[in-house]
Order: sequence, then structure tokens, then C-alpha cells
Amino acid sequence: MTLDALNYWVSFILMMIGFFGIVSSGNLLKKLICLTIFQVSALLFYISVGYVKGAAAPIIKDVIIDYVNPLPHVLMLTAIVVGVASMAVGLAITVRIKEEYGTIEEDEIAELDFKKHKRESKKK
Amino acid sequence: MQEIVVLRVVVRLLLPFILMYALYILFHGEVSPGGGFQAGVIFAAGFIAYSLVNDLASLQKILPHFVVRIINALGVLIYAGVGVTTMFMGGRFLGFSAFRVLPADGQKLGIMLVEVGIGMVVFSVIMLVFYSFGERSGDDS
Amino acid sequence: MIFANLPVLLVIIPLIAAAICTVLPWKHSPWALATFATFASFLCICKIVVQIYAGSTIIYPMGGWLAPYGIEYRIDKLSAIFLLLISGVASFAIVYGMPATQKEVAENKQKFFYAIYLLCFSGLLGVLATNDIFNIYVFLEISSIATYALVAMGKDRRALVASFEYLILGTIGATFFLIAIGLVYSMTGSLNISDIAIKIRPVVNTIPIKMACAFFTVGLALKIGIFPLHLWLTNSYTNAPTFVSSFLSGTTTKVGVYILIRITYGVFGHDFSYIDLPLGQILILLGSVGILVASTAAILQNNVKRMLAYSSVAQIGYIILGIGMANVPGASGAIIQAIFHGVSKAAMFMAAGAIMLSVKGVRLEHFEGIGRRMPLTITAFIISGLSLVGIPGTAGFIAKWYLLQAAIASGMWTVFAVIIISSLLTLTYVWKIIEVAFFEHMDAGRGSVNEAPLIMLIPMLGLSFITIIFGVWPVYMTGYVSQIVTALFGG
Amino acid sequence: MIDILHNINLVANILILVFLLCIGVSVVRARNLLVASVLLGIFSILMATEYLVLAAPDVAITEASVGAGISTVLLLLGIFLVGEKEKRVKGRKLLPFIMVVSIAAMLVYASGGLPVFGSGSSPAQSGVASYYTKNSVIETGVPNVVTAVLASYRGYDTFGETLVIFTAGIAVLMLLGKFGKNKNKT
Repeated sequence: MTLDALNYWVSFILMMIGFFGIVSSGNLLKKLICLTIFQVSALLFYISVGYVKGAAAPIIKDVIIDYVNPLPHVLMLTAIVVGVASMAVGLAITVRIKEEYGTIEEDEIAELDFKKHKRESKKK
Repeated sequence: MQEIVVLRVVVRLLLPFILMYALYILFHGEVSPGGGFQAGVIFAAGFIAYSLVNDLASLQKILPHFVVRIINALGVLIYAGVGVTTMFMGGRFLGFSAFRVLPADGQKLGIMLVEVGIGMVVFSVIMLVFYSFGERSGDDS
Repeated sequence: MIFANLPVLLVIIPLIAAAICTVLPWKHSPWALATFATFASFLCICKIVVQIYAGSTIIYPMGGWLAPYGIEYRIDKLSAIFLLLISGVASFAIVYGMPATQKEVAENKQKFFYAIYLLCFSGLLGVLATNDIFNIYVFLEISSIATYALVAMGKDRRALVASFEYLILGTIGATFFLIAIGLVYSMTGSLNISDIAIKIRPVVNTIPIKMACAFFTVGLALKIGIFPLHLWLTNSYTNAPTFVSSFLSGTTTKVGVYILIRITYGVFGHDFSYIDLPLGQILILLGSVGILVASTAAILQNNVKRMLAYSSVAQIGYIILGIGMANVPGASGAIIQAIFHGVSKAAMFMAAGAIMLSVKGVRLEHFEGIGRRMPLTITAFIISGLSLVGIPGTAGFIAKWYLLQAAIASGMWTVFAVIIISSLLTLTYVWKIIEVAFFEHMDAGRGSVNEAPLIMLIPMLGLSFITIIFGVWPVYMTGYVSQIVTALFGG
Repeated sequence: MIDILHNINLVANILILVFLLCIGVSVVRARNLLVASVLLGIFSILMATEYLVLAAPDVAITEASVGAGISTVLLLLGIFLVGEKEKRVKGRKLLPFIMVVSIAAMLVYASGGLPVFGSGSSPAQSGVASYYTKNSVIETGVPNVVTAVLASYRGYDTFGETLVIFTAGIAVLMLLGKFGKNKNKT
């Protein structure tokens, strides 16, 4: 019985592993890497929902009757694309941040911003 | 750079096969796993492999920046264009059945065209992203 | 052929224009094309709204596949009013955006900038028009990814950090949304919203559905910028280019509100989401605290754009309050508030942007003496500001009126007090700007500060007069909204 | 137990899931970004294998080519530009850890109410999905149901997917693009 829900469990635990990585790491690129794990876990959940024991991949042949559910596969193809798209944009922004600030550590960026803010307030 | 001669020759030999394989995935997607998206990725991977062993400039000579951008826009326009064409032929948006007398024939044609569109967009976007990053890094070194 | 396909045309015209935009070689042509596409889409929507006002719901099956097997577009009264809001604000903003973008975005990047704007715009429209829950996710992601890029184009380097924050939180929100869709799909086997609403009834009390409801709300709360999750919102509105902050403030969060209403009321049912689950109390609590905290924060700001951003968080609090109270006046108030907060906040960001371009700064001291130099711009700003406060005669008043009624109807006197107090707080920060603009004198060394060009003035004045028109003659709007709300409550 | 051993698919499933968890944890723990991104590549390959085990070859191909291929290349390019070392951040681990563990516990609890894994009669299988497997060959003439649903039944979603990637491409071009000439900072 326990093994039946294993796939769902793993996908949720992976999701939380990714989430922990996003929250706990201060490096922007590391956050992106953890974000990828976070997103991939959702894919695992969908594909597990669509699985049928002993059924074949959804390519119609005459002899087989049972096929797994094709719909989650279609949805997840889209989700994979969305994932890589947001990662590409995130990487581009990270590279720009590195060029502008010289660092991609969250706390150092905050410090630089704070210094700039203080300078602006003083000018007044 | 002597030690990578082998690599260079191998990649140059492999490139046509990678591209062929991408086309196979594209046009065989109806009966086997695969389709436009995967084909675009593999097509781009071939070119990226080529530029990894040579350099970015030599790749951009074969495949200039503006060509990729045109492919990019064209891919979206093909996809949307197929949809608009079906509207003109009396169907709904992306209702491929309107293409032919037999709905299934129309579907087959429409799916093929759409997959080509996806493949073009995916290929060109990956190349664009690769170029953008590559140009930046070329600048720093 | 055109009229039969209107529902899809309104989304794909901007999309096709975006693809063409990226390869246009001439200087102003991307802007011209973007404006054309926005207006074309706006006209399509106007035609649809006329049809819907007559009482019909428009259904359009994509590819001719009937729901639930294919994706269908279904435009009813609720989506129509939001479509009108988004495309209306976008039409005003794109006209306004030309001079601002000319100054803020590098010449060779403008065509991509407009292309991404068009993608963002049509993504939002796609979310509103569709009746397929996964399609909502896809189009939401189009507009979100476009938004990250647009925000990152701000001149200040802080725009990049804001955009990155937005990307991380937005993607987390989207993934929560995706998991929620997966949970609902695994329990109902359908993706069509109307179909789910029927199939969910027998299983509505199971744990996965409750979980799904929670995930939807958290995911959307991230996208809307509900109070404790609002950090990305203030940072990105402050640092984004002028055109982008005026466009986004009127549109993106409102689309999130639309999805929240559509899913909690339309799919799960208001009695399940807000009474069986403690969602109502949570939203009311977050809304009230958010209104008070964000309004106070807005008073303390010295940067006018940041002040407006905090004010947005506070105003979103009102919408959340209305949704959370889950009664007829509450929902009506929330919808009216969403619409007119979009309109007036867009006008205020436009005015602040115009002043910023003209005096080269957006801090409070830059506004000194603006009242005499840029009278029309400041007029637009003040009218919209008064609508935010909820002065009678503006549309903001109607929304607040409904919300107060809702608070009375559900007997929540704390909420009643919160609405009254926060109106005073809102008045304080709007007054701060009026005071600086009219009663302080501009430094002589500032040089010539002139009225904003006509192309910027017309959109912001237009938007601010809309709030007056609907504030003075609210009958059409309230009648229409009450029809929406009756449908939501299953009347 | 013997029953399970007969089914090689299930054994593979469990093994891969355990590996996935291990690699997931080590990605988060890795201090060096280069190591983390290579581990992420391995993670994707394992995920692709898992999809294959769950009879989703289309998704497996995509995950292998995108997740393990393109993502890794992009990440490596990014790391080349921003440097590979991650600074050690102290004092922000405990609270997130408690939060994450509690959410995970809630989710695991919630998964008890889900339809049994691999059951052929769950709502997800008997809903619209069975229509696709029954009718797609007749209606579209395409034996690969995933392709048929992707490009025709839900073709509009795929149009959206194409636009997502298009948007990302244009966005990266706008943010980083130099168009081969001037160094224009926006």
C-alpha cells in the first residue's frame, strides 16, 4: 500500500527540496538551479497521475488495448518548455546583475543598494 | 589547440547525421515519439556542438544572427498562419480538418505544418540564446 | 468570417504583430505596429462586449474540437469586463508610451521591447478569454515571462534585481498553480473549467481538492501581490520603465484577481472556498492588515513611484477583502475596485512618469511647484488620486460604498473601520503630493519645466475622466456588475 | 514482495525515485555552482529514465534533450560569465527547513486521498483521456496520440508553448543582445 503513493510522495518531497534550496541559498544562480528542481517535481507528479500499470506508451498499435494517459504527457511537454524558458530569462537577468553589481550574492547586492540609497538621501 | 583536432573532425563528421536525425524526429513524430519541439532542440544541439569545438565566430559565418532572427519570426508566423488559413477556409482557428475533403487528411497536413513551425521557433530561440550568451563571454575573455 | 472568429482574433492579432515586430527595420514602425495591434484588439473586444451586453455568452471551440476534448474560448460578462479593462488600459498606455520609451530604452532594442509588450498584452487577454484551466497557465506564463523582461529594462540597476525577484516568486506561484491543476485533474479527469465545475461536486470534500484550492490561492496570491507576498510588486513597479509600470499596474494583478474569482467562485463554489475552507477569514485578515500596513508605508515613502506601488498593494487589499467576504456586495465591490483601481493607478503612474521625464527625478522634492508648471498632468494625477481615496463623484467611491455595505452585511465592524481609516491614510499620501506640487516653489535652478507633450497628456486625462464619468453615472456599470455577481452566486 | 519483484518496472521506478531524492539533496547542498549544474544534468537524465519507465517516451526525449542538454549548456555558459563559487550563507537554514518539512508533511498527507497510483479506473484515465486514445487515429490519422493531442486537439496550448519560448528568446536577446556591434547599456 505504501508503495502505491511513493511517486506522489517523491514528487512532493522533491518540490520541497527545491523550495528549500530557493529560500536558503543566497546565490542567484543557485536559486535558478533549485527552481528547476522545484518545477521538475510538478512534471513527475503529472506523469505519475497519468500512469496505468501494465499499459503501453500512447502510440496506437492494433494488438494492445491498454494505453497510459496521453494528456499529462502533452501538458508536461508544455511545462518543460515553460521551465527552460523561464530559466533562460533568469540566467540572462543574472548575467546582467553580475555586470552591473559585480556580484550575484543576494546579501552583497542588498548592501550595495542600501549604500546607494543612503547616498541619494544625503544628496537632498 | 592541437589536442582537439580529433574532436573537431569527429564533430564535423557527426554534424550532418545529427541534423538528419533531427529531421527524422520531426517528420516521424506522427508514428514514433518525438515532434517539432524535440527536433528543434536536436537541430540546435548539432550547431552548438559545432561551435563548441570551433568558435562562435565561425558558426555565425554559417548561420548569421539575422538569419536566425528571421527563422524565429517565420516559425511563429507559420504556426499562426496555418491557424489563420484554416479560418479563411471556413474552419475554426487551427481547425486543420478544413484543409482537405477528408478531415483526417487535413489533420495530418496541419499537424505536419505546425510541427515544422514549432521546430523552427525552438531551434532559432536556442540559437539566439546561445549567441547572446556567447557574445557576452567572448567580450570578457 | 471575421465576426465568427472575433474571440480568437483579439488574441492572435497582437501575437502575429509581435512576431513581425522583431524583424521590422524602420525606426518608429514597431511602435506603430504595436499601437495598431492594440487598437485592433480593443475594437474586437468592443464588438464582443456589445454582443455580450445583449445577453449572450460567446463560445469558440479552438480547432473545431468541442470542449472538453479541445480548448474552448468562452467569454461571459465577467471576462468581458476584464478584457475591456486590459485592452483599454493598454490602448491608452501604448499611445502614452512612445515618448517615454524613446528616452528610456535604447534605440536598437525598441523593436524587441514592443514585441515583448505585445506578447505580454496578448498573454493577458488569452488568460481572460479561455475556458481551459491549463490554457490559463500557458498564457499566464507568456505574460509573466514577458513581464520579467519588461521590468528588467528599467534604467536603474535595481530594476534587474526587482525583475529577478519577480521571476523567482512568479515561477514559484506558477508551479503551485500547475500542481493545483494536476490535483484537480487527477480527481476530475477534465481541464475545461465548466466541465470541472460539474465534475468536482461529488469529490469536493476530499483532501486533494482542498489542497488544490489552497495551492491555487497561494499561487495566485504570489501573482497578485497580496500583502505578505508583495515585495516583488513594489520593487518592480518602482524600477520598471515608465511605460511598463503604467501598463502593468493597470493589468497584470487584475488578471490574477480575475483568475482568483473565476476559480474560487466559479469552480469550487463560494460556499466551499470561503465557508467550508477558512479561505475567507485568511483573505479578510491579509486584506485588512495589508491595507493598513501598505497605506502607512506609502505615506512614509519619499519616492513617488514607490509610494504608488505601495498604494497598489493597499488597493489590492480592498479587492481581496471584497472577495473574502464572499457576499453579493463584497464581490461587486471587488470587481469594481479591480477595474477602477486599474484605470486610476495607470493614470497616476502615467502622470508620475511624465513629471519624472520632465524634471528628471521622481522623489518628492522633484514635485515642488509642479502644479503651476504642469497643471494638466497634475490634474490627471489628482483626479485619479481622489478616486483612490474614494471621494464621492469618482468611481472609487462606488467600490468603497459596496465594500462598506458588504462589511455591514456580514457584520464585520473591524473591516468597516479599516476601510474608513485607510481612506484617510490614502488621502494623506495623495495630499502630500498635492501640497508639494502647489504650495512649494520650484528651485530657480531647475531650468525650464514644461507641460508634458499632448501624446502623453491625452491618455492620462482620458483615463482619469473615465473614473469621473463612471463615478457620476454609475448605473450602467453597477447594473452590469450585479448581473455578473448574480451569475457567480448561482442566481 | 515476490509480486513486486516480478514487475521490473516497479522496481526500476522505486530505484530511480530513490536516486532522484539523493541527487536532489546533493544539488541543493553543492557549494560549487559547476558541480550543482552538472548534478542537475544527471538529475534530468534520471528524470528522463523515470518518464520512460512510466511509459512517457515523448516527455523522456524532451527532458533528455532540454533538461540534460540545453539547460546544462545554458547553465554552463551562465556560470562562465558569473563565476562558479557560491558564498556560504549562515543563519538562514532553520526556519526554511521547518517550513519546508511541514509543507512536505502536509502534502504527503494529502496524497493519501489521491487515486491509487497506476490504477486504470481513476478519474484521470476515464475522463477526456480515453476519448483521445479511442478516436485520435480515426479523427486525425496520427497513431502517436501525444502528437495528435499536442498539435491538434490541444493545438492552441502548443501555440501558447511556442510563444512562451519565443518570448524567452526575444527577452534574452533584448537583455543581453549586442547584435554584433555597439556596447549599448540600456
